[in-house]
Amino acid sequence: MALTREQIAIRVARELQDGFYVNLGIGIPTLVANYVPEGMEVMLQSENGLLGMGQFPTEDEIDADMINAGKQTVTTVTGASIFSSAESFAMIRGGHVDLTVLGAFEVDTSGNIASYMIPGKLIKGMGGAMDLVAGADNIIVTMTHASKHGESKLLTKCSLPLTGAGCIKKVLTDLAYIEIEDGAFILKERAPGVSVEEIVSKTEGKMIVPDHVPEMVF
Amino acid sequence: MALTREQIAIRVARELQDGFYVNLGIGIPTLVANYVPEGMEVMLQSENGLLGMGQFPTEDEIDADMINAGKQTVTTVTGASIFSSAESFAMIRGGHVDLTVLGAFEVDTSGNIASYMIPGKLIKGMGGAMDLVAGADNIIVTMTHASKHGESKLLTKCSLPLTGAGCIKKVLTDLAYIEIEDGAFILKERAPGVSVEEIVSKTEGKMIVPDHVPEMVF
Amino acid sequence: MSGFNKVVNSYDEAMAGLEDGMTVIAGGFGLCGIPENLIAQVKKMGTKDLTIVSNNCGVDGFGLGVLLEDRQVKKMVSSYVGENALFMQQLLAGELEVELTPQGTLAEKMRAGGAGIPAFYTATGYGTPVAEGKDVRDFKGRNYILEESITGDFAIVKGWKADKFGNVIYRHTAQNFNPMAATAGKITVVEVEEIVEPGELDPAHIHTPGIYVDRLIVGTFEKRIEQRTVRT
Amino acid sequence: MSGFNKVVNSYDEAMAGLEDGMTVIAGGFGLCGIPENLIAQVKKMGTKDLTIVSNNCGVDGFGLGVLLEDRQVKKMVSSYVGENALFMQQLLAGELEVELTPQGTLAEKMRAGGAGIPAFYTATGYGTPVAEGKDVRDFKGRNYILEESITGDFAIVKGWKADKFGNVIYRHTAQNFNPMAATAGKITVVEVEEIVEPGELDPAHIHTPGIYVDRLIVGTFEKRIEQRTVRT
Repeated sequence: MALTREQIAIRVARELQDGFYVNLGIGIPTLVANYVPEGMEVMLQSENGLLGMGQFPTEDEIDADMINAGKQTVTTVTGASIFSSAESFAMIRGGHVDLTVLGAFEVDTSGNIASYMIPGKLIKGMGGAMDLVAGADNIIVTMTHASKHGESKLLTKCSLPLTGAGCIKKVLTDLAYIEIEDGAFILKERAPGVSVEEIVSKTEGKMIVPDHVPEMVF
Repeated sequence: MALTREQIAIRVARELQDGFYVNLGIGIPTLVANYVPEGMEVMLQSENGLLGMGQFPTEDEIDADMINAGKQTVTTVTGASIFSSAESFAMIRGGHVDLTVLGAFEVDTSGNIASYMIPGKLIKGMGGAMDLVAGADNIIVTMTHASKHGESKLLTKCSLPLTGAGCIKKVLTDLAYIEIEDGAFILKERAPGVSVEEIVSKTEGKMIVPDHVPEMVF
Repeated sequence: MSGFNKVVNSYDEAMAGLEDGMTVIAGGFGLCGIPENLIAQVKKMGTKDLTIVSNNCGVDGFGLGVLLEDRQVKKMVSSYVGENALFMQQLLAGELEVELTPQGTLAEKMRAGGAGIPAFYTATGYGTPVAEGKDVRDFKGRNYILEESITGDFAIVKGWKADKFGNVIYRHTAQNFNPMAATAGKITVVEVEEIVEPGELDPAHIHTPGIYVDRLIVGTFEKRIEQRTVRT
Repeated sequence: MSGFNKVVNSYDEAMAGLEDGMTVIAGGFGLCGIPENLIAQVKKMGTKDLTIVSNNCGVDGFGLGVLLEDRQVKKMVSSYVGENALFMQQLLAGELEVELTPQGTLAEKMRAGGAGIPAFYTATGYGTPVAEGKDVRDFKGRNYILEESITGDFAIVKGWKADKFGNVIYRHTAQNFNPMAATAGKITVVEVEEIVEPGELDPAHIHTPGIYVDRLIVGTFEKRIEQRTVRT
């Protein structure tokens, strides 16, 4: 069975470590905050200028001046700090964020990522995504393995305009956890009940399959 | 008579305007603060990170954490702000300071200035002087017109290593107020009782002498 | 009050001197911390052919979006412009140019503009459409692209409190792009919720020192919320 | 206490991992806001061949000056080193290298190092000895030189107060180079006068967010004054 959105978030959360500063993109990545393991603390960085993002406010707490990078109203946790966009991206570009999780349309075996623009469709802009992928050492891309029409999103070469070149090493799809190394996808784990054959058949780029590919356990 | 240190400071102070943010170098420039005209307010920028430097503290007010760029203990004026060295030089380099006053060993007709190093003697460093001369539009250099041995400090080409290239337009010496334009010194004012001939004879670089060179009045 | 008093008493005065074809840098992220009344004043003035530098372009009918209604904007420099139907319509009709700029690069371009840094290298955008036509250089084995700084004829900024000398503090995440915008305008105009006497703000807590501020005005703000999310 | 607790309990622990030949970036201007106890710890450790990046090199017998006594410093990157007889002696004897760097360029190099900017252009130093061997480029009719950023194996920083998560505030002009130094160390060590609980510092007033800080220690400080000037 393909992973649910929640299972993707749970699996990503296993990459967290106590004391990590983490930037979570919009969509599934945001859900990761719900699955921080017991006894572990992480601090969420929001690129509009907030380190220590808390949960959504109650009706009474809502404040137009307190939002996250998704423009949602939020709160702060104890020990938070608030700063300018320049300072926020100094943190990001300078490699100070321990883990970045974000979505994508495509990744390829060179570690390229395309996530912000589909030519001919609406052009909305890259926001902070280009800075995030260029600045972080430790990035997990979350995405569906293939489109609804079965077209692979794990490619030899991205077909869409890139968000970043050569910066992705870890991809979690609804079917598998994959690392990118020396120009190939390495199949590290598979979703429960999903066969290696299915994953390989839905992967257009070169994939290396180790002898044993463990099933994820939830 | 050559101007005294105080007269040099008084003459420089005439270039002040109400609401000017001013950076005063060490030595004679510092004295300018004593001659701000009545009814006019200026705010002093100290490049170690202080906008709104006040007078020296009383014995009771002395605070090791409150110093100026000359490492002297100081106070702040009402409405001051304190910030990092990066922010301070963002102000300076970005041209936000209205007037900079600093000393020099030599200036030349190309607007070059040498002020930080005499080869073969002790090398102390340029501190913030290179940033100040490169960042400011409006700089007044204060210096003696010639050395004790009579050697001119207003040259065709600076002989000492430069602090900045092509950035000086106004020079006040103990003998004259001079502007630099199109590769020449323009004699604008002379010290009381000092003849044009004396000034010209002590100026090695090309000097243009207008028909009328007013005497400074103190 | 001395020559450091930056307070003006009308929005007409605040934006006096704005002319067709000028570049305006605006603070704000989404609808948070935007100079709403200064934007409204630009709409009222009807100034045309503006280049607007701002992370976003507001929404239909609010924030910078209102400047699209009478086609006052020639070009937007932004990182994300997806919240605005009129924007897309004018873009696709070729009536509007857009220069998409990564958010961090945009923030740094404004800061550099104010700080006298004409250009800087960044890894952001290397190998992407953003790099087209830009210098590439290797530092310590990695490729970076050269990005030039931005300055504006005007900067329009939303603060929380300021003293009369123009020392400004921002509230919560309404800070965002405002401090950098404030440094990068030939004329920097700040609107705030409250103006206090000099000395009331702690010198160590000032986000934007008064040296960057030319005009200061107090306004009232709608502060529209773009994504109202609550927990129960 | 969570994984964000940065507090260490000894100066040995604070500087653990410092090795011969490393680069250390230090905050401070003159003797103001210098990490006196962290410097003393480096002296105690006897680490050699250090490259020290700091605006100044202390004075004879205090601040970074103490590291000269046992010849621990191979190279200084500073803007002004004039307060130190031992420094001059070692420099003239060829026992010490110095890379004189304009003060604003030095501050910006540290900031850039911490911010992932490998290099930037500045007009500062163009046409002077500082420009030797550096790229020159014209932007809008003016010449600028290319300056590369600085990062250190360690950054040693003096704060005023910090919470246990490493959120730091500085006191008065003891701020100076400290915030930039804090961003530019692979390991950033901050010593402060007081450690408080998280939540006690206003999130909007934090000068150095905890993300930059690896180790935090509370110390007592002599705070020697270099130029004691008073009015009567």
